[in-house]
Amino acid sequence: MSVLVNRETRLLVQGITGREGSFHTAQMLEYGTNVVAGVTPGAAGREVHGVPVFNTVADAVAATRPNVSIIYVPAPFAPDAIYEAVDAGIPLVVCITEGIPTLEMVRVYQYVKSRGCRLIGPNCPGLITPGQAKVGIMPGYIHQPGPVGVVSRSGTLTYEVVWALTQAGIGQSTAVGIGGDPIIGTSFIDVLAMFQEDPETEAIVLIGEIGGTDEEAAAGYIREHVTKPVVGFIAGRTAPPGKRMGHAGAIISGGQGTAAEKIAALEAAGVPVAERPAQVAELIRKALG
Amino acid sequence: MSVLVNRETRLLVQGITGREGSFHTAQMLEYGTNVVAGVTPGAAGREVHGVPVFNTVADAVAATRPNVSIIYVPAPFAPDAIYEAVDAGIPLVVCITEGIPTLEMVRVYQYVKSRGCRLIGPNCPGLITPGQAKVGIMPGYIHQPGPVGVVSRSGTLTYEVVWALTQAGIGQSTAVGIGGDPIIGTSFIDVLAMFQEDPETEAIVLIGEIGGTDEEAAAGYIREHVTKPVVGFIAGRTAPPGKRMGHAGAIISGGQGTAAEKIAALEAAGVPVAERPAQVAELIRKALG
Amino acid sequence: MNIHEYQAAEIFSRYGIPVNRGIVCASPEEARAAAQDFGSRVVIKAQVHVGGRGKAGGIRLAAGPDEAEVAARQILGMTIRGVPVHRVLVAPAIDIAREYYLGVVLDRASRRVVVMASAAGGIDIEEVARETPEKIVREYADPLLGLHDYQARRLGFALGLEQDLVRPFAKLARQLFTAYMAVDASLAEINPLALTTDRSWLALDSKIVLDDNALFRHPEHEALRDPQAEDPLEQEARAAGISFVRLDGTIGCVVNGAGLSMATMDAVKLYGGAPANFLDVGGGASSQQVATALRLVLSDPNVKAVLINIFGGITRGDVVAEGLLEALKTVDVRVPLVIRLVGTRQEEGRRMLAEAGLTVVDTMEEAAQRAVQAAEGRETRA
Amino acid sequence: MNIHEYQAAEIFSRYGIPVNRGIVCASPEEARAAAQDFGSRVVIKAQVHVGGRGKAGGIRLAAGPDEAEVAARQILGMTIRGVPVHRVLVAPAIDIAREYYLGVVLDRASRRVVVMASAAGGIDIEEVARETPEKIVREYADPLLGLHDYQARRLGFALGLEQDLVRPFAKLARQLFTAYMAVDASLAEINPLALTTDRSWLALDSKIVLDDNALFRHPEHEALRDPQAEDPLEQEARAAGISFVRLDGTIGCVVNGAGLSMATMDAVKLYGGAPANFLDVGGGASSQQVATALRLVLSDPNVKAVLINIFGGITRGDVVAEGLLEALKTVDVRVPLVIRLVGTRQEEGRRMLAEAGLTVVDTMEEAAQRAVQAAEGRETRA
Repeated sequence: MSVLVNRETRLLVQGITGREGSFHTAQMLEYGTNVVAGVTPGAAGREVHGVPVFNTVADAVAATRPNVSIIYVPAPFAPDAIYEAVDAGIPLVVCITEGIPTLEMVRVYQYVKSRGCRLIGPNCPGLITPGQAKVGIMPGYIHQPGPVGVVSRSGTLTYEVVWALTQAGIGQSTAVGIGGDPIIGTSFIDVLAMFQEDPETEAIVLIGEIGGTDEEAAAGYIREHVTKPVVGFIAGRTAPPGKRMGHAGAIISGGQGTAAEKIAALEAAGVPVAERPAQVAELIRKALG
Repeated sequence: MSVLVNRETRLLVQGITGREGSFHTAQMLEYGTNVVAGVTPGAAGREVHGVPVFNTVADAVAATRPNVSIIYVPAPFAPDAIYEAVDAGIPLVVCITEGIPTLEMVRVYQYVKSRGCRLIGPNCPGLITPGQAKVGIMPGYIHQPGPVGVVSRSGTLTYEVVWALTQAGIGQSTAVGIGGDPIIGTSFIDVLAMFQEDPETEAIVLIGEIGGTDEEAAAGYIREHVTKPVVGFIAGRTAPPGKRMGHAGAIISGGQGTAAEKIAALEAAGVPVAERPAQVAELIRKALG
Repeated sequence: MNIHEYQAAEIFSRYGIPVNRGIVCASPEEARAAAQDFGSRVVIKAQVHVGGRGKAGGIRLAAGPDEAEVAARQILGMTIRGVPVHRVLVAPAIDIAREYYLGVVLDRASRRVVVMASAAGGIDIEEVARETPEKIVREYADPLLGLHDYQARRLGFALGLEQDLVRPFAKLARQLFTAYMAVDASLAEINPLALTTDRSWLALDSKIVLDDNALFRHPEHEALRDPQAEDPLEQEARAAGISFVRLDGTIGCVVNGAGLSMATMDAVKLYGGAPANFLDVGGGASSQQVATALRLVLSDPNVKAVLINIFGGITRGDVVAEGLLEALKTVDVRVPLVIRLVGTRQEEGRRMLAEAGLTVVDTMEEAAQRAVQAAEGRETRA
Repeated sequence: MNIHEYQAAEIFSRYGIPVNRGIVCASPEEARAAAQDFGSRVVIKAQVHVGGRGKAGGIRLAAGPDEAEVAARQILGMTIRGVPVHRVLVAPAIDIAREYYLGVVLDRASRRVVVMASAAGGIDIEEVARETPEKIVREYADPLLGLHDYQARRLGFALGLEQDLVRPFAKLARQLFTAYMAVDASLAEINPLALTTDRSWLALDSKIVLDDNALFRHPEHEALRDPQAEDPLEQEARAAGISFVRLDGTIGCVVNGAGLSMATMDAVKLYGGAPANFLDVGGGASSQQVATALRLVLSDPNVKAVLINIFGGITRGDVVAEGLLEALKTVDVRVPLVIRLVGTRQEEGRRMLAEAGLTVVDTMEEAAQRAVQAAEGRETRA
């Protein structure tokens, strides 16, 4: 089962002829992802690692019927790429791009939602269902199939946790990087709901960080709706307020978004929160019994 | 039964302290319409013909639970009044105002639709269910309850036709003026569908005019979906192309929107089209057998 | 509201659209001087608010100042579809590789703004739409977000443009869309849009129609109005808040309501007459407005009879009658007058009019028939 | 990006917001002259990018030029929350009837922009939000249509303003919202917003924080940056495309990824140390970037040990090691270095580093522990 991506995934790569797009297309193909098409305006007729390139998403959809799109397009053009994918009817859009203006995302978020599509990201590593489909920029080999769903606002920190799980012999159903921006298309709650529904997911890892109140909202959701064991990790216990810690969304502002609050909320919802990434594996092992 | 408004209608009047708003509130009350509240920013606490006035639609909704709003607000402020009504959750908004910029209505139309509300107008006389509720500016006494649904893009021309029906002893279930602007919230088709569903409506009068292709679309809809007899009237057989005939929407442009085309489309759908307003009553009598 | 080509070009250029800027000339001498300035072949174009000026001979090419003067003199002496030419635009002739069409217009059926493009540029786009609709490509702008960049590019791809032309074309489409929205247009059109021999884009003809309903929020647009290009009666009507369109019949119409006004015109035609105008006095129908309306209608020398058709509506019949009588005091009615008055207190109103010696009839049909007869001289003023 | 009060006031005033315009002064003498110009009581305010300047004594009232000079001298000699004051704003003192708060900010939870107002103006709004949240009224702007007029009015009604004040207040709220959207702010705030004794509105303090992600489309905002107000190391890092935040510990951190960087800092703390910085070298982690990062971290004299934590990810371990070795050639490493390297080809990478005599550890936890020990002098560079 898994969630969002799997063997049925037919992937479109927007920005496929760019440096990043081309490199990761190769990586995703190597992992076994079914990359069916790419789009770069003006590059129709070319091939990138054997994948046909189209001028427009509409053309790519007509010719290859993708059901997921991944976007490697620079920030100034990424919102347009999202609109193009959504307007072409692609139900799941993954935006890797970092640095999209926040007020642009206010519009994009509303638009995508109104069309009934799902956006993952932006500023995220993508998602992977180990052994089936890698739709992102994470290193594939650190993952292994298994019962743990991972959802995270971070990139390399997710790899760290996944790697700890894998090294402890614990595989993952799907690992979803939801992104580090203040406004992201898919929240913890959305993914928690999917993991709760997914019969192959037996436990869930939630990796949060300072900024915003999404972890608190997730804690509330877990208390009400999630019966599977959840283990948390929150980065940024030592982060000072008012300073952006790399991610546009990782900032304690207006007295909100501290790690302490988030940890307290999760623990109050019965979610053990690891102090170190490696401890996540220990807690998950305990949870899985 | 009837459609859209009836004895259950609880009406809010936006712009109630204005000249038009106040005058027509009195007229609607006199007809027996249940006017529960009015809104004029800054006029809270006042009463207009015994109707309590509020500063905001939200306040009016909280206090009086209206289910229909009618807007008598000058064109520059009318879109905002529509947004306010829709955001306050009022399911049916009737906008009498003439002269709203067309591109403003492009936005309003989309917004109202996305919120699942219904807008009648703008630039319309409103609607009436004879003997139950008058939500508009039409003279009440020319109507009488009966089996004929009337839908029209016009104002006084509708009165003319309704008067002809009433004088011929044929009453109306509901008469809906959908408005004379290029973009209106409710189309012929929407109202045709309601009349087709309404058990009290036995025949339908459709009053169109030059401009646009809504009559042609209505003809197509009638052919497919309307089993009740429909009689048509189209104003503007003698109108020259390229000239706006009063209504912003009544203009033959780009070779489209002539009366001849509309009449042909309706007749092809089996709808007899009257040559004179009074003839509508004769054709309806024939249709009702 | 129609504006002239040169005004539209000025607006387009404000939004970054490359236009073939010319010089507006009101005399052959000015045209000669303009041609001299450009020092090249020039094109001389009539500035009128009607289409089809090309076919009518309102566009001429001139090799130099002498030819420009001659051409301008001819065009300035023309009347195109009844509209006299008061100004010409003199612009450099351009070396064109291909001609395209690019336009933005409201699509009423979808309630959206549509951007249309065609490789069949330079000719009547309505004809293209009728005869070979597949030659027009369209993108519907999002009502709230506008025209997406990808849509603008898609237009270029759909036209089959070479790769290097797609982005500049898309930029142009976005600029035209932006201009359309910013000025509250109901039409913005570049036809032809030239691809020049040096592979750049240039608007050779610019057209904008402004949304009358939006003029209130663009007071600067009032300055674009050309009084010479408008019917003086229509101008006067607008100033009085009356909708008026002059036609070429003999029966003047004064009606309240646009739909009823059209229906009244149609009834006149149905009974063998010809309406002299469309006229909607509006909702209030005050005595002053009725008076103005009557004066407007009567100032047309073709008018042989006047038909007044008022459906009182909320307005009471006696008030309307009062207004009419008031109006008649100030207007010299030189032709037969047929009045039809219905509405609240119609009896009182009719009695007042009858007492003043005016013909009042029951139905619109009867009124139309009487007016037609009156215009034919078969009946005189009651 | 933070900008100064006087810059924010200038932006606000461009959008029609009435602001209490002052004069920016860099010396007591300039402040005296400014006070002289105004010829009234003046207020002298420190221009620093930190909050709480009022409580810190950074805002003073002066009755005339003499007092202004004295006050300015004192403020210009201050350091507020570690930030030295280089400029003051001298503005006329205003006769205030009441003080309000008006702000626009992104509400992350609803993914919308929210306009907030409060009658409890002039004081710390975060405190109001915590202690008496009912004193703040909010309107959430439509993501696509913006703040509706009715919402702006509703704010005024909800504040309990007298009828005649509601419309002017609503206008101000719309203007602030427009300014917020136009400059791509993440915060725009007027606090206090004064209702003057003559019943007009005036922004007494203006604050704008700009969205860093949107700076690329506002090149004009670069000029608003105050190099004096920023940590020079953070400036250098930004120029190199590195995310860097200086902290006050002793263990320098060089990490790839923001989340991992924070987790690394947390691990350092967990094992009894204190991080000297947050540092994310970014995705590429080229040798040049690693070198710059190392240099940045080492230029902090407090740093007693450096912890490098790289999760290779797509980047191969051997490439990272090569980059590190390359970087070490150009950087003088004066403190112990602890390296943790994982990822594709980690074995090759580690071998290369070990051969160069560098300590390479397996896990992040071990690396943090080692770094803490090294900073305490319990272990030297391998």
